[in-house]
Amino acid sequence: MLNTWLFVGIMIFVAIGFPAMPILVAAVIGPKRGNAAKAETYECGMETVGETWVQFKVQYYIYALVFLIFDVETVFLFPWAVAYGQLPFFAVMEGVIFILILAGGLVYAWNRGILEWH
Amino acid sequence: MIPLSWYLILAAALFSLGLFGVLSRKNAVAILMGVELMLNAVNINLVAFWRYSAPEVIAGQVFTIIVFAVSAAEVAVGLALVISLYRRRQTVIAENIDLLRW
Amino acid sequence: MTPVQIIFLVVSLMLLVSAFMVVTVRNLVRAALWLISTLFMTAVVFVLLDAGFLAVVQVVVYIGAIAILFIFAVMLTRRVMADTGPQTNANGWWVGLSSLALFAGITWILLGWGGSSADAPIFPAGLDTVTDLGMGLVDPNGFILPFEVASVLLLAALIGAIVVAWDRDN
Amino acid sequence: MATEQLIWLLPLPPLVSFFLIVLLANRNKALSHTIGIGAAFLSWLAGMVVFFRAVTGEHGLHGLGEHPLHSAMDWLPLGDGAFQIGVNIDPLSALTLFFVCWTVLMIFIYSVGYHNFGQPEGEHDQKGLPPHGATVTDEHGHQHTVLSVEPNYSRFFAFISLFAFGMFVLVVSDNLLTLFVGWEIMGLCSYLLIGFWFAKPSARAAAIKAFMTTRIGDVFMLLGLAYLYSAAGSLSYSVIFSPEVLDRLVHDAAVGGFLGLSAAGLIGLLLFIGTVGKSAQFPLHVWLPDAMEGPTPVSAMIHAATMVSAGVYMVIRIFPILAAGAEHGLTPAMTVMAFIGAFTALFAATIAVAQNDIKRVLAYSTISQLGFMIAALGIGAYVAAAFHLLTHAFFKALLFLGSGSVIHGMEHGVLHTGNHDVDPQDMMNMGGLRKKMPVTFWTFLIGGFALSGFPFITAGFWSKDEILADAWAHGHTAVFWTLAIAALLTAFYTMRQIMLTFFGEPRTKEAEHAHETPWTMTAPLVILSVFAVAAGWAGIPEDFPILGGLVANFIHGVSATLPAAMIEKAPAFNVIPLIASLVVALGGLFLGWLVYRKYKAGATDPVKKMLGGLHTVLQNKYYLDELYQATFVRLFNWISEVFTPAMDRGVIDGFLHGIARVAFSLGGIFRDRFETPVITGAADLLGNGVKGFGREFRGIQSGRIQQYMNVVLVIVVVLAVFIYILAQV
Amino acid sequence: MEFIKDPILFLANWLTVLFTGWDMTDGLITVINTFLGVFLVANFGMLFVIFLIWLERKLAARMQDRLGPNRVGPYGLGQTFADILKLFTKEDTTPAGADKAVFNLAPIMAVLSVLLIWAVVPFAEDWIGTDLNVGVLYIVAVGSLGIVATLIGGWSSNNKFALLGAFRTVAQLVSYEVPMVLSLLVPVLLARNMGMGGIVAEQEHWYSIFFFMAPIAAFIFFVSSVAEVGRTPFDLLEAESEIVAGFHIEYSGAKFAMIFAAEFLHAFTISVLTMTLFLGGWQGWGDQFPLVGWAWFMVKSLAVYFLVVWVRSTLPRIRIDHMLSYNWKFLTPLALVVLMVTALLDNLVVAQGPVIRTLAHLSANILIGWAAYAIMKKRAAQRPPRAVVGQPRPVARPPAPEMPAEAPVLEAPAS
Repeated sequence: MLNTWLFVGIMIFVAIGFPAMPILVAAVIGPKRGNAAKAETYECGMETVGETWVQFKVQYYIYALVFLIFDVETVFLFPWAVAYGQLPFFAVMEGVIFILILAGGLVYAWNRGILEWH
Repeated sequence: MIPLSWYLILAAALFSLGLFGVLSRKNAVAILMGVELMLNAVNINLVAFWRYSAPEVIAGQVFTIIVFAVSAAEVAVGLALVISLYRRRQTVIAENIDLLRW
Repeated sequence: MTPVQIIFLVVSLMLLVSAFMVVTVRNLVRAALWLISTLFMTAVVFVLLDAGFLAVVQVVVYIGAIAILFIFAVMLTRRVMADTGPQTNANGWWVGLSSLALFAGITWILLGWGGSSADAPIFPAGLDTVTDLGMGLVDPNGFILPFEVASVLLLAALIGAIVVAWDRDN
Repeated sequence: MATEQLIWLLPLPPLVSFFLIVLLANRNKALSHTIGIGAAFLSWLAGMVVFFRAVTGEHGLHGLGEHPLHSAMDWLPLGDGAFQIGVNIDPLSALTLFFVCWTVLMIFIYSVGYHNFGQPEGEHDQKGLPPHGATVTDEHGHQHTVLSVEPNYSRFFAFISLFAFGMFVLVVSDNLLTLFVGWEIMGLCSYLLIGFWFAKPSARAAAIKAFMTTRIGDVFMLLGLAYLYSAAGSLSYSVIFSPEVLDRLVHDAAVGGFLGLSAAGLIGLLLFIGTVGKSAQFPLHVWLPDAMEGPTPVSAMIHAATMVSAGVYMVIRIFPILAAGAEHGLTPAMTVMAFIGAFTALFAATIAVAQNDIKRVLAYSTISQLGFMIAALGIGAYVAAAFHLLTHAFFKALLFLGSGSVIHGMEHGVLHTGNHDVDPQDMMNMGGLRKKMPVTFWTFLIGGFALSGFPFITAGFWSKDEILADAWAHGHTAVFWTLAIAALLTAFYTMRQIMLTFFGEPRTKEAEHAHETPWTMTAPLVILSVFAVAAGWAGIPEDFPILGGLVANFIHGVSATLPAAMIEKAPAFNVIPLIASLVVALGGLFLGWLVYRKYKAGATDPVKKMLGGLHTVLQNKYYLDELYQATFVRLFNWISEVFTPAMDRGVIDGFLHGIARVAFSLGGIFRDRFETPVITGAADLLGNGVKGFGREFRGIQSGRIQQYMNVVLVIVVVLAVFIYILAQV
Repeated sequence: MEFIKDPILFLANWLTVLFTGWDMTDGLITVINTFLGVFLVANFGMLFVIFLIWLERKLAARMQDRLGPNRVGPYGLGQTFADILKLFTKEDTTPAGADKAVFNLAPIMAVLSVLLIWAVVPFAEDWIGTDLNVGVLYIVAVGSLGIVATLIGGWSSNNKFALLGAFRTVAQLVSYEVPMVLSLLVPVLLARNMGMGGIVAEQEHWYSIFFFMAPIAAFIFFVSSVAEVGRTPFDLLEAESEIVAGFHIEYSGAKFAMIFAAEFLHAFTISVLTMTLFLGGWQGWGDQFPLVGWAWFMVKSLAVYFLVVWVRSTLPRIRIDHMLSYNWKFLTPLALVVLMVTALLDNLVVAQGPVIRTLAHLSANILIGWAAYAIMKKRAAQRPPRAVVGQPRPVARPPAPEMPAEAPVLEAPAS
């Protein structure tokens, strides 16, 4: 069991090392002639106005919310799909009912006009 | 191999940390983060007991998945509450949210 | 000290450190990032417990969705770059003490409990937990009720959260 | 599909439609009633299939008793085994299912017309008030005021869908707990629907009154359920009605030897109190007349056909417990029931005589008819009670819908004349509607005759006759005569109502301009009137002269529901009760006709002339509401006004400040006694300490969640340590 | 010959023998072999990107009737190397007020999230990093790390455009993750298996290839993956015209190179995934030894990749509201329907033998697709035509009809 994950474990380190190495190398060999103007945040050459905090629409949160709910529900569905072979028809129906309830949320959000971009 | 107690102690520590966060943080969002930590501690316990008592009985994993669902629901609604609170009363500091005072 | 034990110790150390940062760090976005690290470490712990599916689900649900939601909420509710000042309320100290006491108490009891030194049974060969999970979830004598209730719960959460967070004016 | 699965699915469509309407369709009127009626139709279909499969099953109806259609599944896993819920169709529930399905479907359809679907929106209609009517301009440019559509149309269908769900759950459930669940769902819906026009203060008050009054009953019922569960270890019919359990219940005494009752007796009484609340028996009947504040379909559905019937259904259902150990005479519980039932029957009938509001008359007649059923059960006439439950559901639903149709027609007249202080519900304002609203008239006539038990044709006659026959046969003479008189009065006030409403000349302009209601309202009337006649034929006693056995007696099969030991065959035919019921029915009707045949507008009500002062007493319902108002309500108000503040200020604060004051005075005394700064300081310290304690004590409730959680944490830790120590020693 | 057929296995065995000769413990040997495997896979990914960048630029250029890079080396093959050299030797600046640690973390996480996917990609028969039994879900999980990378990258660089870009990105990514995951359920359901190896093995015959059984799911997966990568037409995240360059506006030098590489590798990765899940993976004609399988793998994935590039270089960028409603109101419901239909249908037809099964699924999919098309057409017909905002103004004003003779020549009419 663990051996199957060993690869992933090592992969994580390697996959961190791969990008990290060139970044370090670049940091070493790259020129360092920083000045205040360079450190300015880039806004098409204009002076930075105001602070970074931009007005953040609730809409983003709502999308993430719907996504979260769907994500969790699909997590329930994956085992169901894997075990599909051994399932009798009514068990399949249960899964479908599950999906239908899941769809109900989408319909509701649609009705409330959540899905339109404001 | 690893004795069960290691996992349980790990979970206990995580739980205590989460509890500390819940009780001591000012920001409501941070409080919810603490709650997440506590739920994770619970999950670790569940899975550990599943693994150490009877791996062929699936109940432990089912419990864990239900905990996932519950915590997802909790976060969704909790954060929504925090957000609407912020828009109505311009605060997310738990101590200022005391409408139900005597 | 078998390698597995070493791995476990390292992982749990990182887990606890990240958790500690979550509850103490001032900048909330950073706290959320530490939370992500905590959750990831928890996933690794699941792997160590031969619960690969749960580990993956942990990453999908917690890191993929919940953490994102947290970061969004933080950005919605405060000016992220400008959150300084103490983040803990008045009774932070003795709360810390009491939760420390709680931890100590639990640990003490655990060490006292005989079963805690139990060793894991050999993981049954050819045991496919995912399939069993799938079958158990829709088994009428099994967990069909939690299965369907979960979907209703999530539906309720979705609707509730939308109703709470969404008002017409935007 | 297997019948059992069908039974499981039967209640679901209304629930689904409730959620659909509330969540998705609540802005679209047509969609709402399509969903609602569609769901009701599905349930009706399922109900009919179940019913016919049940009665034509391989065991037939009589066999259905021993072999009910039953399936159960584990619900709550308990320590040992699990609490089972399930569905169960035996003759009784099959019968109930039959009329519930029909009435519910009819009322759903009726509501479409009643709430003026298709009419324009009223200009100043607002949600929570009955529609005031809309002004339209016809092609000639004339302004007309027409009925306007109900503003909360969708909400209404959502609510009655939920209600229907509750009723179906109650009927098909195989144990008392799920029955109670359905019961409470209906209680909620009753509250919501009586207060449907929540902007009317009277409706609000009525809703609260209904809810509270039925609560009283429900609390006792819950107690009864708990006791029954603890005594029998289950709530499934199959278990609690099994002979050995009943035997046990009979033979061990009630807790604390309460009134020397047996356990069965006490349980029976407690459950019966639930029925007293639900189906409005004396003294908890007060809510039902006020419930007429709701829309008429609600009155018809909840307060005539289904919900109040549910009370009777429940008490019929638990009859084995009530009758357990009745070998020697009646059990105490049954005696109580016989008394209350008979009394209510007569009492409500007398009140009904003096009412002028068309719906209130029907409300009181409902109470009185329910009294008939309770009384019938009280004297052990199980079948007769069930029979009357069936017939009454049909003709009372018919009557209510008819009255609704009449009111609707009158409202039309009111809108036409524009004179809004004419009460469209007052029978004194009606008259001569016979020609205006023919369909309503004929159906109402049938319903009225059924109610008053017009011989040989109508359903009411057969069921009432059976009750009287049983009463006579078992020699409960008092009950017999009481019910007979009640029946007489019933016939009288029914005829009075019909005469006042439909005969004679229109007594107001409004009555002249009343006219027939749309087909969505009249069609249900017609269908129901068929049942109001035909339902009776199912229960003609076999040994009845000539008519007996023409139609197979279906009703007696219901007795098969009972445990075999309790089944007793229908009493032999006896001529006296027959004559009695003939006399009371015809006599009452004749009297009514005689008195009201030439009643003119403005003339005082003949009944008033006859009864004089008594009439006012009756019209004010024996001043019972005033009595309750003066006693209970005042009492509780007084308690809440006097005690609670006293509790707060007097006791708690007084305690703290008192201590403070004592401390102060002590300090003062000391200071006076010996001028020593030490003592003074001590006293002040003490005083301030106590005052501070008071402040802190009050400050505990800070509304800060984290503080509360702190407290919880501390308590948990302390308890844990405590328990741990206990475990050690 | 053995070597030619399966060099990997050959080398692995040889190494094992060698190490045992140096009497190492088995565990250590496993670790070393695994490490080498990881190194191989990672290198394949990272180095292949260099070729991909060149390929994409060439293809895009050809499609847009340009030449593309052709100076450095033959066919401009060296162009990418030159770019890399340039990027690495550039100074990388960190904006003032940035959260430095997080700022550096973001590109690393970006690469990490893409590279980790390759751990479960089956290159050929038993050429697979590790055949996790939760492979598909693993891919989803790892992909979600990329979202976090984007978010923290945008946040940490203390730049409002970056933050805005990050929000948009995440909104798009999370939105399109829903239909993607739902469509992933279909092959899992058909294969009754979540492991990538298992899913490929299930599609051994031409008629059991999932593309024939679930074309719609394949389509949904492809589209939503393209959106996940955030390339045209879904590249609102770096809509230069609106938010300067998206979340990585502040990145320069090597870090930018890493983000860039991650994007390109991701683009290839999704074509590999589409190919593996729906087009039968490494399976193909010819006798099956891993090298042939690998060849098939490359051919098929490059074909899909060509499609990706094609889409990118032809379609315009869509508006954000279109992007969202296309996802929520078209892809997601469609995915739900397809999932339900497949679930119900397969249980009925699986007993009828593979060909019937495929046909049944195919026809069902065609039916659904047709229905969806009809509905969309109806909705489009209902939508009112968009109001014309303003008349297009000619840049050059036509000469005035008659010009006064004494008008000074130099004074042109002020335009």
